[in-house]
Amino acid sequence: MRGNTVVGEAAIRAGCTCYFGYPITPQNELPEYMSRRLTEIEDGIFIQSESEISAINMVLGASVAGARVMTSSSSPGISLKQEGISFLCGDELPAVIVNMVRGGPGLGNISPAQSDYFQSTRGGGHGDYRTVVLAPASCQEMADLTMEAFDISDYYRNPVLILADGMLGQMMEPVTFENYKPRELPKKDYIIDGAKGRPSRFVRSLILNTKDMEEHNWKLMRKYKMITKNEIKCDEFMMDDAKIAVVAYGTAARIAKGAVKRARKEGLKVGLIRPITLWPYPSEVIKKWARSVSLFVVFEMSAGQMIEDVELSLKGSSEVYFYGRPGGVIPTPMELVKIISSQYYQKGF
Amino acid sequence: MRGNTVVGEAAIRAGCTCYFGYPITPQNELPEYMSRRLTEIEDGIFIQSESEISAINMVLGASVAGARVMTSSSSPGISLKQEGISFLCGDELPAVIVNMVRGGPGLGNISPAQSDYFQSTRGGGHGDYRTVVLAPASCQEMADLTMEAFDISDYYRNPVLILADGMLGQMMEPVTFENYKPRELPKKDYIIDGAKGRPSRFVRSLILNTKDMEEHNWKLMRKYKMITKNEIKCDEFMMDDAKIAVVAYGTAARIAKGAVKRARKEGLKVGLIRPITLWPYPSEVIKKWARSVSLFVVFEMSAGQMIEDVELSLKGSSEVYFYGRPGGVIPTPMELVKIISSQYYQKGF
Amino acid sequence: MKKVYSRPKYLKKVPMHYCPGCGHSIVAKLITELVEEMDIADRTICIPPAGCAVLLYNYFDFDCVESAHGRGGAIATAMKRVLPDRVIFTYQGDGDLAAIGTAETIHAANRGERFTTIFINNAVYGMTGGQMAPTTLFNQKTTTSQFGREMRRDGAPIKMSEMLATLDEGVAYIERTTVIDVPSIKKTKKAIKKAFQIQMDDIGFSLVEVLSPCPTNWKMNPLQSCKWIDEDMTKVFPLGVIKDITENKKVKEAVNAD
Amino acid sequence: MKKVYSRPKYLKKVPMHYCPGCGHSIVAKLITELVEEMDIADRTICIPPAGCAVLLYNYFDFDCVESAHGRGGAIATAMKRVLPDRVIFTYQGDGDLAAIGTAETIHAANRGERFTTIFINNAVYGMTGGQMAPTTLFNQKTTTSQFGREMRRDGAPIKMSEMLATLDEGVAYIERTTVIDVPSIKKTKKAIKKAFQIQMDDIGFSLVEVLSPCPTNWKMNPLQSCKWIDEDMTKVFPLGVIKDITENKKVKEAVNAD
Amino acid sequence: MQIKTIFAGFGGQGVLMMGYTFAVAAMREDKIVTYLPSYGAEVRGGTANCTVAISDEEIASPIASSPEFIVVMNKPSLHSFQNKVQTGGILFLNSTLIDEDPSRGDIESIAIDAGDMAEGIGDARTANLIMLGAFIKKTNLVNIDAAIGGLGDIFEGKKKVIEMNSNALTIGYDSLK
Amino acid sequence: MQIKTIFAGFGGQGVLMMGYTFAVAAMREDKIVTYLPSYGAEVRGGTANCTVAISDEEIASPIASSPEFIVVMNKPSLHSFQNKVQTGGILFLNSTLIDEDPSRGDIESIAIDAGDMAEGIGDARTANLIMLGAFIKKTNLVNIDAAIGGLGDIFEGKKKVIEMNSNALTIGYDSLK
Amino acid sequence: MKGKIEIDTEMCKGCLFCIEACPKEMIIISEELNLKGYYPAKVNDKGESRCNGCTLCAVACPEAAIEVYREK
Amino acid sequence: MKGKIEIDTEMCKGCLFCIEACPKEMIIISEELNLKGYYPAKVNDKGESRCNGCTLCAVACPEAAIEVYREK
Ligand SMILES: Cc1ncc(C[n+]2csc(CCOP(=O)(O)OP(=O)(O)O)c2C)c(N)n1
Ligand SMILES: Cc1ncc(C[n+]2csc(CCOP(=O)(O)OP(=O)(O)O)c2C)c(N)n1
Ligand code: SF4
Ligand code: SF4
Ligand code: SF4
Ligand code: SF4
Ligand code: SF4
Ligand code: SF4
Ligand SMILES: [Mg+2]
Ligand SMILES: [Mg+2]
Repeated sequence: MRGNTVVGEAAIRAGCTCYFGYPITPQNELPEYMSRRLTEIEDGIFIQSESEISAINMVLGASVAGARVMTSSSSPGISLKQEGISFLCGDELPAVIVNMVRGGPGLGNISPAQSDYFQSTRGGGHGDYRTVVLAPASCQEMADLTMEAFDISDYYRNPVLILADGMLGQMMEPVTFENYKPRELPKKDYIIDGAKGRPSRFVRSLILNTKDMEEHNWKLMRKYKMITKNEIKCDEFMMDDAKIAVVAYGTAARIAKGAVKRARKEGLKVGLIRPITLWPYPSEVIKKWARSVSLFVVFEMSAGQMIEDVELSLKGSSEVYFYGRPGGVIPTPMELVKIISSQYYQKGF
Repeated sequence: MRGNTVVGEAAIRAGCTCYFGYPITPQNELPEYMSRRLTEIEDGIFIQSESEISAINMVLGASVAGARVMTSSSSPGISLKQEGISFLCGDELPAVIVNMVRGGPGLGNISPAQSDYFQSTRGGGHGDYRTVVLAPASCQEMADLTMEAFDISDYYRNPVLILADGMLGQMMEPVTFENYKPRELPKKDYIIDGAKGRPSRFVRSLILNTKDMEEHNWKLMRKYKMITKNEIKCDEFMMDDAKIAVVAYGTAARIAKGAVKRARKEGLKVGLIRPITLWPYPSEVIKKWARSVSLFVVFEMSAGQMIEDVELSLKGSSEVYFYGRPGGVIPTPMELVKIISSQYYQKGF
Repeated sequence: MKKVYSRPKYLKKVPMHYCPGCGHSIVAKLITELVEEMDIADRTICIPPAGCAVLLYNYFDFDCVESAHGRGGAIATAMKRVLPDRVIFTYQGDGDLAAIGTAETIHAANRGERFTTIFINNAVYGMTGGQMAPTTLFNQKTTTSQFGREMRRDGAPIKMSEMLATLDEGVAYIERTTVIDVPSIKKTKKAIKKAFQIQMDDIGFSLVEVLSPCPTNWKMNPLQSCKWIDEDMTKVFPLGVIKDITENKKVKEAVNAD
Repeated sequence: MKKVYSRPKYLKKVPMHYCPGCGHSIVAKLITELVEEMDIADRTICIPPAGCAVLLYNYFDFDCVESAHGRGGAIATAMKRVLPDRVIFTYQGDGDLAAIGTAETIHAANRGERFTTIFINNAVYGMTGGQMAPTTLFNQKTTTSQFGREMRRDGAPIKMSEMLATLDEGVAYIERTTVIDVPSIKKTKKAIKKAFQIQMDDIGFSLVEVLSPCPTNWKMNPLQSCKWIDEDMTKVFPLGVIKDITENKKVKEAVNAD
Repeated sequence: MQIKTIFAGFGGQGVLMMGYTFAVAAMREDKIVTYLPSYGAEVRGGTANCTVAISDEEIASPIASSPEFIVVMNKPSLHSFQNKVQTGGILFLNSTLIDEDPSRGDIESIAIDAGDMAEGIGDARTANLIMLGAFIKKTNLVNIDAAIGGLGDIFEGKKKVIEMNSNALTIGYDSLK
Repeated sequence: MQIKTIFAGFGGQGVLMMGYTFAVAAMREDKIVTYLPSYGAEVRGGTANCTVAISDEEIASPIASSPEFIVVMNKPSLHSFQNKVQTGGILFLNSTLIDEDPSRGDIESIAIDAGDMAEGIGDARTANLIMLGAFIKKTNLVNIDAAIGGLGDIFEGKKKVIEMNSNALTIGYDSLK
Repeated sequence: MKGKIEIDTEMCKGCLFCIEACPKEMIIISEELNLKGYYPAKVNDKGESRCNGCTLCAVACPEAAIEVYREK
Repeated sequence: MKGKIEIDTEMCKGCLFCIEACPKEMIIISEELNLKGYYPAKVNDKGESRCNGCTLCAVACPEAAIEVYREK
């Protein structure tokens, strides 16, 4: 199965019954898969919406009605969903949103890129809100994280973003769906399904009284703090004696891993820190290694976005070097090895 | 004149001939003013578009045709413009975009807020891009910065965002439009107006070849570096002997200034750093004061966004304290004075 | 004496924020009357718009979900598909439905989604202070058409109902009414009832357009507003049934069959 | 011997990326023929869509501006207002125009913007690999309607041209043509010429809808595709003039007057 | 010197116009002024209010958490705002609609029968400027002529309105000794 | 051990299917496999290619900057890809459409007349699997039976297609000794 | 048939719709402002009650401020 | 009237439209693939040329791959 299809199948197995989306490369196999697969599911609902804006609002509708729901798109389409994502956060509604990032800005191209990091982690929409951002680096992780995304989303009543790219979406690797351990989730006592046997209620994000609005915002912040406490995921590879740590996620992390292995073969003490959650960011992990690592090489398929989170984690306690390739270029492990070793010798390790 | 009207009049005086927008509180006086004022201008064009998305694409059309053009909205409407803003940046087209920020997320409320800072400075759209972000704190600055925004935008061929809020938009203060010194600007040799007497050309952001796309991205980055070098604006107030520096912009900075004055009356050595450009951020100014200032109190009408830029500027070289009020609450100078003085004594200054 | 008219059961006992004589208040009242009469309060869901009616959930004593400006059609689509046996309606202004929500409205209607849309046409953006709406009449002055709407700059008042009626079988029922006097109020109520019935009978998309006074932004008093609707607005937006496929024999039979 | 047909002057001498038999190529060729014949290359501006035609600027030797998916109508509106004496046209697919761009299209048309839209209806999302389009026929199989489009799930094929024709005087001319053989190609050319003329005469919005083969996504060979248009597609989307206000006497006189 | 005043009432009483007229008058006297209407615009009904600050130097915040003066035109406004005014400040109330006294003893309160006086001159809607006239007389923050002159700018050309309103200002001004 | 192969040709030659069949075969042999088609999808025409990596351990990057093997089905692909293959690697070319030899001396090159052989068995479209059969014989990366077995998974139910393709695989396999 | 109405004057916004609707001219506008600042409608208590409980006023009232009673 | 056509075989994508359009059956499909991998159209050079330069083939050709010549 290709990455895109893996995400679809994982969603279905996690109990997703609704998909709404609008075609865009490089993620079309996902809606195409869902369009077929959801006809096989009882209560399965698939709509190819008239736009991404419509899709994200359908997501809101299905979510508030109590269904597990997913949408997916790629960069320009995700930009169009920003208002809706802000509403989902304001309304505290769960949803899983997949972004198969492509080269930008504008129409850009359809090659793998990581230049929507800011948009994803800082909220491209308006207001103080956060979405959980998961960055898989393999088909297996696409499966695992997609399934977990639904649970995280339901548990905290907050949208979860899955950030990948065309390479992960197109790639085929063996996958099992058996890793999923469903969480215990609170009852959905907020959903809007008609006031049968209970008082009427409503869901809204408009709060005219500024004091109440402020309290709502602080409530969200408390929730985000809780998520930060509980949900951080990060992978460490060959870090124990590392003098240089490469920090990379997703596709870039795969490449970085290859580079680290080769560099190790050349005797360089290099390791890899791979954030799996981009928000909440594994700042503590980064900070922890500042004691033994002398240089953090941030490697992104962008002009430099995650580097801010690395610097915010380190607060000057270690040096940071950036290597990035924006615009859809897929760097090779070898070019990264070159960067690493030149830094390695320059610093005189 | 109210702030909103000041922006409109300033735009007209700076040679803006096109306005496209969709109503949203608290900025309606601006389109309303433009709808009348642009009928008085030769070639004046006003369209109330069918949506914010349409508006931002009309902006693109007018800009690529060579006109000075403006749009305005407030938080949810600005979220809808993110795809278009990404296109403007990718196409390298000038435009002035006004965001009268309101409380969020979602529908939120119409009170003054500063919670769109991330969206504005990190790019809420997709891809590696930046918009210049100007944050006026008075009607006079609304006039001055609006006029300058057009020049900056044309000079660098990049959209400029004016970030204010309902308070600044509703407020009336005496204003002069005489401060404006037009810059010398390069000829618009990129515009699309028919291939008369020249080879045909086109404007686009789609670059399928990833190497070319990468080069386009690096070109943008070089431009952004130039903007960072040339365009940073920051106001410093009573900083000379300050032990505590309040960092605040826009409406919050006005309040902070009041607070600083009062605190000074109580003998506290407090100053104010007021970034006027939020991107590029006046990091050097902040860093410069780290030597003499022991605590930076970041004060925002949000749950904490600009604080990241302060921390990125300081890189651990000084302590940072955050005080924020999200959701449209307008804090009073007195409450900030309390925060300042409690910090002041706690730190034993 | 017996009480023969009392405040509708599902209209919460709080003052509404609408201006005096606002058509929104009348329609809100009608809807709660209907929900009571049809005994569907426990399965009715309203999706209020961004617009003057944004706070409807404060008045309706049944479930409501806020929508982003113009997106009611998309939200209702998904809700109704997830909850096919609920009575779901969007409540939308002319800015909401005919400007920013154009695509959502047309495509939901075209898919024949089984929800109802109550479309309040007051020829103006009420909530934001009286800007030109897609339905503003020619020469009508608004804050963004200060010398009156003109074809060349602003285009023509859009007849959404007529446009929607051109869509295929998905669109079952469209009627335009008003609320300027007791007979027209009663007609409106009947139309909304029919629209609800049509979704309950699983026939298709239904919409009732209500020409509705906005005295504040029209700068008229309430009675003048009603007169203006009667004399000017109905010329451009004629009242009556615009589409009704239940008049079609086959549908009639199918409906009567169950 | 004299050359009686050569590659059009404003069609750059590069191979187009379209699939064999794609209608986009034919229309691109026709447009360049017209631009040459009407001698307007120095004032023509094309706004290509996101869609298979996204690269049109590589083929047209006159000015072009890329658009975000669906937003051609908004971009053209502003460009034409800024540059009223240029000949401006959007070139849009069915996904671009009838799905994501629904609102932009309808409102530009309703304002009577003086540009032309070439609407390539191939009943499918070509560029993204053959998903269902708003114009996909009932029972037509696409990658997102793998068992065929059905009313209940997907709605009906939308007739945008007919819908746009209901708009007021802003919409001057709408014709539906195809490019499946030489006579139909010639008719299409004539229609586009008329549309351009109408904007040059400042009459209103003009649109030519072209039923266009997409052999790749229809999984047919080019000739089969033409046959399918002829036999199936034109049943749902009948060819011919859908609206033409220049037939209206008053407009005719006004136009002839200058 | 920096003085802040809140003007409050219900929509339709012209409280924004009252504050605005005052702000314009102050500007005519070359004071630094901020005028800040409240944010009711996106929802109908309820109360309306605005804050005017006048000063000789830059005004930090146009918001008044404890203004020197408050002018209230109806009862709900009295209740919402009376606690805000500074100790030693002055509360102006429209006694036509307010039959209560403020519940605080540390402030001065001045009752003007503006509604009735307005009816007296034949236009109930001028109560706002009658109130403002009295306010100006008492506070002496601006010259009454500056206020009257300002009306010309505000209602440019509308002679009758200007006349009616300047009349109202004068009557209010003269109503206090 | 980690081996990467690029399969390239023009759209319609079934190069993606060729790579996919190979990948499925490798998976059936419990290898770790990545299959990565190229990103041509949003624009029509031009060349198509895919990369298959097979390994005993986790595969870092599914992209091949210098693959061990390259299979090219037409001339433009030969030109684009021949420089990528590793020194000592093997280039497989469809000699029916490629009348050139690779310009490099440091690699082995194997010509298979796949197009003609396919015409020979009556379906020009099977050139891809004929090529794959030969590729498998030469490289011995997977067992030919795994590849044939995999066809069953790929074309589930479509008996005739399976038969035709397994026939093609065998013919290709047997064409090299 | 005899009727009676009750108007909730604090709910009333003085739109005059009820007055327009009543065939018996049983409703007039009050001279006292209500708390919200409107002149509310009130029953015309001068002279004999002609109200027949037809509910027209209540149907017309946007605020649902009128309740109607009728003798059976 | 006599005519002649020239087909740019590298531009041609083998859609067959010209063949369908030609009333004189003057165009056939080639057996040689072109560089892009299509079997392009070519002039039927067997027998006498019946081409009359009517341009129908060229009008039908999506790739503008055909040029037509005619004796006046
Ligand atoms: C995305 C977005 N744009 C704009 C607004 C501001 N806004 C709120 S309601 C409204 C329109 C109100 O007009 P209408 O839909 O006709 O409703 P009415 O108030 O007249 O009943 C607008 C533009 C918003 N809330 N969100
Ligand atoms: C915002 C956005 N959404 C989606 C896409 C992906 N996309 C590109 S073209 C297209 C539609 C193509 O279909 P159509 O408009 O019918 O044109 P065709 O290719 O059939 O000519 C889509 C969905 C995009 N580029 N931008
Ligand atoms: S502004 Fe108009 S629509 Fe809104 S509440 Fe007032 S009268 Fe009603
Ligand atoms: S996919 Fe269809 S529309 Fe696109 S180029 Fe190919 S044939 Fe033409
Ligand atoms: S019930 Fe009828 S008669 Fe009585 S007051 Fe109302 S409208 Fe008049
Ligand atoms: S109709 Fe209702 S709100 Fe209007 S005046 Fe009569 S009682 Fe008051
Ligand atoms: S010009 Fe006419 S006769 Fe000659 S090849 Fe073309 S179509 Fe045939
Ligand atoms: S019409 Fe053109 S592209 Fe098609 S086969 Fe003939 S020459 Fe080739
Ligand atoms: Mg309205
Ligand atoms: Mg299409």
